[in-house]
Amino acid sequence: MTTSAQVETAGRPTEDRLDSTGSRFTRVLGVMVVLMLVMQLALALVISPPEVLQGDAVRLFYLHVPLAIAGGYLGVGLLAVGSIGYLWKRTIFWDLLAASAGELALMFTALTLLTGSLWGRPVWGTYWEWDPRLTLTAVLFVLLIGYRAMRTASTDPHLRARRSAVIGLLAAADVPLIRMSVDWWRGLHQTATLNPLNPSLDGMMLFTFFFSMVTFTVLFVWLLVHRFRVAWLEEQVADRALDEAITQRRAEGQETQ
Amino acid sequence: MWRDALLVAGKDLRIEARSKIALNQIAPFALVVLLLFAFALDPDRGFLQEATPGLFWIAVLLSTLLVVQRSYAVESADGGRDALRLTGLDPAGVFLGKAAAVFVVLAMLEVGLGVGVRLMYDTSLRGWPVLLVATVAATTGLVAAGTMYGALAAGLRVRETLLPLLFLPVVAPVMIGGTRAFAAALDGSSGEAWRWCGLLITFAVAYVALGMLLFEPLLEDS
Amino acid sequence: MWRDALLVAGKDLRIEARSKIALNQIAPFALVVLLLFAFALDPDRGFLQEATPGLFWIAVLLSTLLVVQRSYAVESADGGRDALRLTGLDPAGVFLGKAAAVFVVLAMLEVGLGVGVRLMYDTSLRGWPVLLVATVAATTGLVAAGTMYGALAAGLRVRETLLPLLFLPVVAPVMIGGTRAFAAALDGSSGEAWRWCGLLITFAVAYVALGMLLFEPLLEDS
Amino acid sequence: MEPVIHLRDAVTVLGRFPALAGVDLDVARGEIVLVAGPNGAGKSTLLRLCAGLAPLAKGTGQVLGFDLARQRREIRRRVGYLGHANGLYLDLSAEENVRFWARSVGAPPGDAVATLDRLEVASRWRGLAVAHLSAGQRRRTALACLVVRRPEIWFLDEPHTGLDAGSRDLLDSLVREAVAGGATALVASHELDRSAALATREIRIVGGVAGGVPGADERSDQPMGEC
Amino acid sequence: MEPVIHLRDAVTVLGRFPALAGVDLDVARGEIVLVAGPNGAGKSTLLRLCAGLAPLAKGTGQVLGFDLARQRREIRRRVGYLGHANGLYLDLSAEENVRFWARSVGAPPGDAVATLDRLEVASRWRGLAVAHLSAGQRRRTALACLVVRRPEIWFLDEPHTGLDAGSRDLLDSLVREAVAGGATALVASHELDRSAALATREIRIVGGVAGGVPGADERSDQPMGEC
Ligand code: HEM
Ligand SMILES: Nc1ncnc2c1ncn2[C@@H]1O[C@H](COP(=O)(O)OP(=O)(O)OP(=O)(O)O)[C@@H](O)[C@H]1O
Ligand SMILES: Nc1ncnc2c1ncn2[C@@H]1O[C@H](COP(=O)(O)OP(=O)(O)OP(=O)(O)O)[C@@H](O)[C@H]1O
Ligand SMILES: [Mg+2]
Ligand SMILES: [Mg+2]
Repeated sequence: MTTSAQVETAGRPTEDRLDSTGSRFTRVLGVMVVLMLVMQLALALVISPPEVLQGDAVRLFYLHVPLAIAGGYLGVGLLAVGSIGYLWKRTIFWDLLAASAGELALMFTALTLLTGSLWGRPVWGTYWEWDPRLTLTAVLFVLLIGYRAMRTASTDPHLRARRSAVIGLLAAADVPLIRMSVDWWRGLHQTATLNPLNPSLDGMMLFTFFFSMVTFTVLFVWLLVHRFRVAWLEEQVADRALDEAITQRRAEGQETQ
Repeated sequence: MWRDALLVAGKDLRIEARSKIALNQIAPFALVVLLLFAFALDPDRGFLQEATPGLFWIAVLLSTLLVVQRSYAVESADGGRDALRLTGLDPAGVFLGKAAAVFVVLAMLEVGLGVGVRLMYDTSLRGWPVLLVATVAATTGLVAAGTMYGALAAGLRVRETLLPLLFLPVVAPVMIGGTRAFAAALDGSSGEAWRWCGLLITFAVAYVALGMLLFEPLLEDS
Repeated sequence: MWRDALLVAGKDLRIEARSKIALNQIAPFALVVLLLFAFALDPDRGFLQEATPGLFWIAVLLSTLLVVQRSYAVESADGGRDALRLTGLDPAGVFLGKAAAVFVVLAMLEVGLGVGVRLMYDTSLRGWPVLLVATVAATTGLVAAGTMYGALAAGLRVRETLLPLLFLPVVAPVMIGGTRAFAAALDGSSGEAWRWCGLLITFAVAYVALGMLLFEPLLEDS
Repeated sequence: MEPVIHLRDAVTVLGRFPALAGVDLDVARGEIVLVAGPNGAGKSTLLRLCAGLAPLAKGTGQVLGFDLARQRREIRRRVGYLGHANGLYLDLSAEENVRFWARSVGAPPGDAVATLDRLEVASRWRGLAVAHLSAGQRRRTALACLVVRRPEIWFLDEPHTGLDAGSRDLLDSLVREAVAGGATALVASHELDRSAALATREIRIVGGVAGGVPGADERSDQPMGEC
Repeated sequence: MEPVIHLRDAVTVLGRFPALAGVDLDVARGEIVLVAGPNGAGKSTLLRLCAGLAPLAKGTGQVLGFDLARQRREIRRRVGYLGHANGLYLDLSAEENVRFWARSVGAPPGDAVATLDRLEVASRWRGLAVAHLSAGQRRRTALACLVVRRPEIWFLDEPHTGLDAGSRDLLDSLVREAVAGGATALVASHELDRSAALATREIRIVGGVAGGVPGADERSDQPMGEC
């Protein structure tokens, strides 16, 4: 295994520094994320009032919904964008974007399921219900697992990129279904509350909610940038390892002659 | 494209006619699934009748999996999995051809299964036009999705296990749609049944289109 | 015999550790099956809770099928399906070894699945000792039967489709026994549960014995 | 005249391994090129690259004037490739396999039968499922599938494998005929004496790069050197 | 001395076809027998029969003193067979494959490494999954799996297939060594010149029956005849 330090001394100039996945921008972003998370927790757990019907259980709202939206829309959306980009341009950049987004989407979806279940216990009296939105979210979770399974199924980067792009694209089709499911099937799950004109949300709650949304979006972006850069650097290391390997491979011939 | 599709479909059906896998093995398998699940899910007839559409579609789904698996197994049985790529046939044609062959096999299977269900669970076939439309649409969707995911898994050493994993969640909507459409039709509420048919047709059209578009990169790769 | 069994089991587990099929593909597949059935069988909770044991065992059953398929696919992946015969290992040992490897994989899977069921269907785990015994016995039976039928189907070009057909009917008793034992245990009637365990244990012992006896002619044939 | 195969610094990566590490190659129409080299040198990969089956990771390449990176389907439909594996449909008979390939290029139906006759596919096993054929019979069937397409370039990867003496001679004459008719052939082989007699030029692949003619050291290992 | 292989009127039926139609054969310890004959003659079937892999439908046969009809397992554990297919575990590395075969006969662990060294399995691909190896590298691995078992009879079905010049020589010397150490070998091959140099005796199979030495007509087809 070539470490990043060795690669750097190998002396090929690039604009990327190889000793960290951060940059000024991401560090600032990181500090921001931490601060925002602290504030968000304060807002969600302490400052905002309990709800009339749900009591303190409503506090999961500020966790659950942003997670669902960041994972489902942002994550899967970028997965779809990356997949289309790859199929169109055939460059590794898009593949890595899709891969990073897919991985984070998997994580966020898992957390959505978890927070949703935890919320469901006090509110619906059950952890799980075969409600369309819940089920389709579980399906999305499995689709994302399938996406990852494909990524581990082959070591050939091109084959993997092509096939997982197709899978990513097809998996993304589940998200509109999740969105529409509450309207089409009328299960247990809330229909859209994200209506600015909705008067049922009191001012502090509304603010907390929007703040949570922003926080989790920024968190997602921050994680994505890092995940992507890790993948990108891995790719570059592999690229340099390839140059190295080509040299070695050529030397194979010299030895035998 | 149509010529290529015909060629591929003809080849696949000929192989099927030779080996008679669908008849001798997959059809009995589907029946076994019906029976077995009836066992597992409480042998209480009253409930079973309600669950009949679900069981029918589960049996069809698992059979589709086997038919698709077989359809790609014949491509790489002799070690080389390059044949279809080497022929230089039109990818959309290859997709349509393979899907058509799978469809034919599956349609025959469904007829047999339908008769089986009819006899075993004593279901009446009210509202058959909507049943027919729902069946054709759902089958088309299953077949198109199956053919695509079959190609996605083909050639990987892990294909036997990867295919079900990829395929089953994707066709969940077909399962729901098919089950609900059947249930509604058998209940006599054909209006609702037609609405579910709409979903099934949308799915089928979407997947056929996607397949024709996306099959190229799948055949392309090495 | 034991040495041979160890050798074969070690080899199979090493291949599994290399390819991580069970973890990456079969486990998610089992989850998908759970989800899918929940769809197909009407999302009515009252019934689902009753059907939980059945669903658990159906998922285990289908996973067993995949694990067994995979276990024999690795034997003939490289064209030759003679390796195990050529080694001259003791057939009973080969049987035990392959079965042990499948058992290990399946046991891990069941733990995962059990947790999944526990969460998804909100089942409480009353009477866990009998549950544990029933699970081990049923799994042993499934694995022993699967390993035998896998060998029967192995090497035939039609194995993907033949195996399910042969295997599913044979393990119907395990399905019933497992389901009933679970249902009884969860209902709190552990007396009945133990009686079903008896059936499962009988089946397991019978199939392990049969496997050790009959594996010789299975390996033998050309 | 423009070369039918033109590679510059072509790299093919399998997994993460550069099976081809920068190959330069020009082949003119009508040549029969023997590709020699030790095991694992990259001969098969080179043939697969040129046939549009393996990806081009770096460098440039044209085959029959088509770009190897972007127009692989155009290339594939014009070339024939016989690999280590035969890639036949085991449930179909030899004849049906050949018919399928014939129809894939729109060849007239008579061609299939003519090719089978030419390759001396005996009527006893012409209709037998390929699964039941012997190694050499399969190889001959695979060869017939290639011949019936009348490809412009023949990529033959150890084509003599499994063939008996008569079929080997037949294969050589088939290649010579095709080349006389305007085709080109690349033959990877370890049976250097037989292949050298067939080839008009030899290249040697070692460590994923193309060298010149094979060194004398390898030839002397052959029984021919001793006779 | 009792022959290690003794067949009388042996018939093997594959499907409904008598691939061997009454073979008489005696092989003494220490012989290297070349089995020649055209494609589909029954060479592979003969080797599989003697290795205890194909069934004996009629006639009688003993191998190493064990009956071919009833004691096939005893035979199998004492012989080595290299077929057209390699039968390796694709997910395991070359080294792990060899270790598995070594342990199957209870050979000491050091043997596996020694054999790999002997077969010049380079360390680059020794630990690589067999799925990623080239045709010749796989063949060498399969050969190592055979060698490590120290079988009493070596059944080699076209063993030179895919091997490069160096490995071919290595294979020949391995066979000679083994035979010097008390083993026996049956080699089916179409590379008559190379194999004839190795063999101490030749038999010819045509149409499922064993004839005498090969006719001169076939040999003259080889380039060697021309030199
Ligand atoms: C395991 C259980 C749950 C899952 C898988 C789940 C899933 C989701 C998903 C995917 C979304 C985003 C969909 C979208 O906005 O289009 C969402 C939003 C939401 N969820 Fe849940 N949820 C679960 C439980 C709950 C519970 C128990 C509640 C409260 C009673 C709840 C309330 C909400 C609300 C209010 C939204 C925002 C709706 C909107 O603005 O569109 N969820 N959930
Ligand atoms: N995924 C991979 N990882 C590492 N190395 C690989 C991978 N795939 C292929 N290789 C290597 O690439 C080379 C492929 O060579 P190729 O099959 O072209 O050889 P060849 O010249 O045809 O050899 P042979 O004469 O044995 O057929 C081999 O050395 C093989 O070990
Ligand atoms: N099921 C079957 N039905 C009819 N014929 C069969 C069947 N199985 C095998 N055969 C025939 O039996 C013969 C098997 O021969 P075998 O494989 O031993 O040939 P071989 O001498 O090794 O040939 P090669 O040199 O091509 O490897 C072939 O002619 C084949 O066509
Ligand atoms: Mg090669
Ligand atoms: Mg043979």
